[in-house]
Amino acid sequence: MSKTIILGVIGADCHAVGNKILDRAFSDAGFNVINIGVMCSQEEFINAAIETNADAIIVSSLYGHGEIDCRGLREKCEEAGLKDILLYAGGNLVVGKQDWSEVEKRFKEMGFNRVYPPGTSPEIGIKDLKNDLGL
Amino acid sequence: MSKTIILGVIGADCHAVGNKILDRAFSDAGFNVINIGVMCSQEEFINAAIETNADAIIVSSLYGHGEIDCRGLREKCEEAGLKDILLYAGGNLVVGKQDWSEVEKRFKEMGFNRVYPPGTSPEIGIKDLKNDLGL
Amino acid sequence: MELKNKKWSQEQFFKVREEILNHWPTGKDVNLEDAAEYLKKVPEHKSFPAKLKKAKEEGITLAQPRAGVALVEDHINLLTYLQNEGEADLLPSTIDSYTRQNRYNECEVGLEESRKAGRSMLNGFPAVNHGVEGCRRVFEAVNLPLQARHGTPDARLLSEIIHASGWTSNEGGGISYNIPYAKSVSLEKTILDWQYCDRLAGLYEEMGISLNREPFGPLTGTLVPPSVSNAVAIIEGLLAAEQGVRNLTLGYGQCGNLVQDVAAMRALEEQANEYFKMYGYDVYLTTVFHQWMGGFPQDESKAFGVISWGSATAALAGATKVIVKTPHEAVGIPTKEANAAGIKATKQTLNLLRGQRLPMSKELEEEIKLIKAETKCILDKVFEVGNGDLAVGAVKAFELGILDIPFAPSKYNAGKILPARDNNGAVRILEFGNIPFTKEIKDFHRSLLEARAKVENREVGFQMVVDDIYAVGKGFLVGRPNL
Amino acid sequence: MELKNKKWSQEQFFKVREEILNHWPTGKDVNLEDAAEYLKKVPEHKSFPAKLKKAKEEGITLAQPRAGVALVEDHINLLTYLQNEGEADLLPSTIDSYTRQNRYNECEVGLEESRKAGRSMLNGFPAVNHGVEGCRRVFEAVNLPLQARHGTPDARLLSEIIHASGWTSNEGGGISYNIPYAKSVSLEKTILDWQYCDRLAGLYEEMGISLNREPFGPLTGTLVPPSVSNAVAIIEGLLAAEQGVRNLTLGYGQCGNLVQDVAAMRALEEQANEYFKMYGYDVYLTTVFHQWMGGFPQDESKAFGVISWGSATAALAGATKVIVKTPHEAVGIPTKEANAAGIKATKQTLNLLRGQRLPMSKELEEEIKLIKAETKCILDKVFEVGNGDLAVGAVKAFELGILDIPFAPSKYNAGKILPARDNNGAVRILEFGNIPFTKEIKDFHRSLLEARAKVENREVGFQMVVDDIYAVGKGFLVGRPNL
Repeated sequence: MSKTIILGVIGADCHAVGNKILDRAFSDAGFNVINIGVMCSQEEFINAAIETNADAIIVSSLYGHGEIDCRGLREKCEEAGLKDILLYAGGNLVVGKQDWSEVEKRFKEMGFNRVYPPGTSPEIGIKDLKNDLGL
Repeated sequence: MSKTIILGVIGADCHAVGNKILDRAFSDAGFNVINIGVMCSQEEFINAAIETNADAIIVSSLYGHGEIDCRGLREKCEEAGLKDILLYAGGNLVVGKQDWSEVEKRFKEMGFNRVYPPGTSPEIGIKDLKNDLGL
Repeated sequence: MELKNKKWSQEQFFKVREEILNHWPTGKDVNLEDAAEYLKKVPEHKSFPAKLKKAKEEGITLAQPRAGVALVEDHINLLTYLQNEGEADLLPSTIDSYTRQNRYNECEVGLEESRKAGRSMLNGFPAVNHGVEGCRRVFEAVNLPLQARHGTPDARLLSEIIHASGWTSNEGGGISYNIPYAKSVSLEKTILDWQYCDRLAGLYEEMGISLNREPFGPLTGTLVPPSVSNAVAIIEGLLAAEQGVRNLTLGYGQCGNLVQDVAAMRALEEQANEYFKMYGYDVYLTTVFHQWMGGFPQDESKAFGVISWGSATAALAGATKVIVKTPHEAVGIPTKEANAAGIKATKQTLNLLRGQRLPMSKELEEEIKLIKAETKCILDKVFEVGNGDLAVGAVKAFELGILDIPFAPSKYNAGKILPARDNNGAVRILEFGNIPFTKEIKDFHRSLLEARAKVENREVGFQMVVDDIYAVGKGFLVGRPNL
Repeated sequence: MELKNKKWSQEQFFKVREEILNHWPTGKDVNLEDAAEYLKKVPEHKSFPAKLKKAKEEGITLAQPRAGVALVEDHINLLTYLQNEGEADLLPSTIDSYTRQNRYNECEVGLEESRKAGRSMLNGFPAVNHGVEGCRRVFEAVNLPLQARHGTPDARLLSEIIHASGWTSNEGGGISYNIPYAKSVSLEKTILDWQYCDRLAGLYEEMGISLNREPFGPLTGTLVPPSVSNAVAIIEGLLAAEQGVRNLTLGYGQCGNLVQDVAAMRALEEQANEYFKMYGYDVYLTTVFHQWMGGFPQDESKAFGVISWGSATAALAGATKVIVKTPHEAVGIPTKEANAAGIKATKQTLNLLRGQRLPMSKELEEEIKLIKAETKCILDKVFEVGNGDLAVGAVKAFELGILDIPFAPSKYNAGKILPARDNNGAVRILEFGNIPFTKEIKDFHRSLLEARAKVENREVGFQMVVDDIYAVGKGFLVGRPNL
């Protein structure tokens, strides 16, 4: 059975190009992609995940506000009953050029399972997701 | 009375453009320029200085071997009786990008009165020379 | 209010204005008379229109960075650094993304967090929250003309505040700051809201104060065919002119093929002037060229290559100014040093090329002709569906896919056209959706893409598009299958 | 031996060779048969002629750095770094200045001091001192074609050693490695000595081994008018071909005006091929474009701008390869990181421009015509004063100032011509000395310089030349009086 993922760009971020590419790449890899598009609130991610009984939420953030926008997402997922859902984040997550291991650490502490630096090819996320879902 | 300077490019260095520019600039500034051209040995500088009773020797080195080429010039000047002659050096004096203050220090220890980094405008050398010669 | 391409009456404008100035507490400090007096004292070297005019007359290209951080003091430090160390010719204030969504409360949070964290937690300068007082502090601290650069669908309060603060240029437009920047804001609304911003600039113009307006040329910045962005630029220019704007900068984002890029810039300037003349507007037109807006290589040396090539194209195209990228582009918002480095590489290239232009050739002439013909196809249809009203026509044209911007997030965009590069790297169209090109033009695009497909030994298709998007990150313009 | 443009007999060659191999102890390890066997095993991806041919056929431009340090291990580290991190397409070994003067004893001192100091005290790789053994170690450690780049008036022993070590290209020529590199070495001698180097390459060619030879195009690299360097390149190409060289790369150093630079490259390739055909030589010709050889800005970001613009010009000119500068250019010999950075910026620009060429225009066509006409004026006269013998003619032409290279250190150069830029930055001639141009051409140059002088509100004169030399260090191409 095909696994369902929620794909979207969080916050006030309107970068749509990568979103359209990820949509196609994950779809081609056999996932059932629910693409909620750009400028999504945490609630929109969570509602979409509940409605579709999703296996993972893949959050993009390209505009540097990712740290503020993603804070509390894991907690809200748990409150909403999405206990074991996989949370991935990727893009230009923070403002400015920062040490990547620091950024990764902060996002992992916020409850993200996987965190990706800028310019990561979709294939890497797909491989990780298949792995994490035991496919 | 016009002061005489010996101008030349030391060692196996054939960079002629700056030499021609310096010749013109120092001449225009009123100096009697004896330009011995490129690829000059220490002896050629010293012989020219003795012959013309010069007040200063201005050594260019653009090709990075300046440190080897200039070593011992002050001592040879003294042996030849050029006791108080001013020695200036400038150009790309060493191989590679090195801390300038270190380079300057090494050349001053070698007996050079003034040492100039790459890209120095001729006007600066002219001003210093006038100063050092009490003009 | 009914949308029409007609200059707002004073009554209309001031009625809306009253409401706008109450959107956030800083609005109450905006006073039109006081602002006009302040603007009249702006010296020539800090005026956008004056500096652009001088550059155009001398045939030189000015360099302008993007830059903005949360706090006033930090923002001043950043801008003065770019001015003094970076040798920028024009200064920006890039506005943060919350302000762009009018979420001023969230800006407050961002400001608070920035103070605590000791680094900017906002991706730009929240000009509305800082108000006239903060924005004037910035203006007074710098020695160059200052412009707001953002992506704000409803920039009415923002525009009031920045102009009242001596910022003599405002980027944006009802289409260009909606379709690429919003998901579900109606075009009627954003065109009306930008008529307000244009009318505001027009009002100052009537008071003898010249302000510059700059529609955002590159749109999504990703494989946008020149005729599509030129059509939008000309529409926004005409809409602004109707509201009394007299100083306009129209823009275009680098696609990467030299002949196409130069052709696009020349076509844009010539055709826009033709339309202004046709409709009786007296506009002083300058142009802006945006360095590569797509993916950047991670490696900084390679990024310098991309930046410099954009600068060279801007110079050869005779752009009045160029918007500069930085060697940190691939990793996010740059440090001030990286930003300055981008400007310096740009200025060096511009200076070396000063006075040089791409000479006219058969290829350039034909590309200009093609872009103009395509743009006219679109504009004719926009006027037609609007029954002669450009504002109404623009809204309908997006509904019908006559205007259609690739990769835009807005649900008001049809999203049916699909662009791809031809074998020389020029952007062509693979699927036309409802773009009203003639059959001859469509066949020409198709033949160019078929020629590429043949070289690459594959079919014309979506994978070409994906490959083209990833290509520059990998160092190439055309996404060949073997990269 | 009497100088003539005539293929050396085996007897002549081997007689001289015996002496040459005794110039320094490492000479005795050079064995022609052993070398031929070694060269026959060079794989295609490490062969200069093969890689250049592939690039030419695919229409791409290859990037080659300059690099050389004293010790073999350090040199290998440097080259492999430029290969792996810098993504170079072709590798050099820049030879140190003592070797260039055949002062091998001083190289020994430099080697000793380098070992002691832990850093290279030589400005290049002393290939003769390292001998075939050391040079082969370098060749075997890298994965790309390897070329000696130097500036050696008498490179006979050096050429023997590097070719015997698998290095499949050798830069230099009897004129281009004398006049800009020596003070008082006669042209008769250097042309004879380079006939030896060419004959050596020709001998290998006759044994079925293809070696590349590359006359040094930019000469003094400072305001050299294109027709002057093209004339020298064509003469050296013809001299090499006579000795049996079949694979030639002719070069040109960037002057900075796009149309002139592209015209110079096209004129060079077309005209050289015409002369090869006219004189019955079967030569596979490729071209090399040298990025800006004059003063560089100190600032590294600005240097990237200069580097990238050179790369763009190389691509638009369709050069087979480009010689790369580094962001450390203004301060001396670069670190390996800076060297790699220069290559990466170059490659990025080349890749973005892959396949793009400057389209033919009236301006380009006329510039090509002008350069060819000027070059023909010079070459006709060279043949004339040599009574049909090109080697004799070249020597006489320098004596008479028919060939005259600006800013050259050699006393065998007349040094009477004075170049300056026109208002578009193209290099023109201010004082012609004895360059045998027609009156029409001279008047044309003069009119262009007068046009610049008028813009700058000053007289045409030497100060323009000085200003032009300093200009790029200050960021500009044309040395305007107010910089």
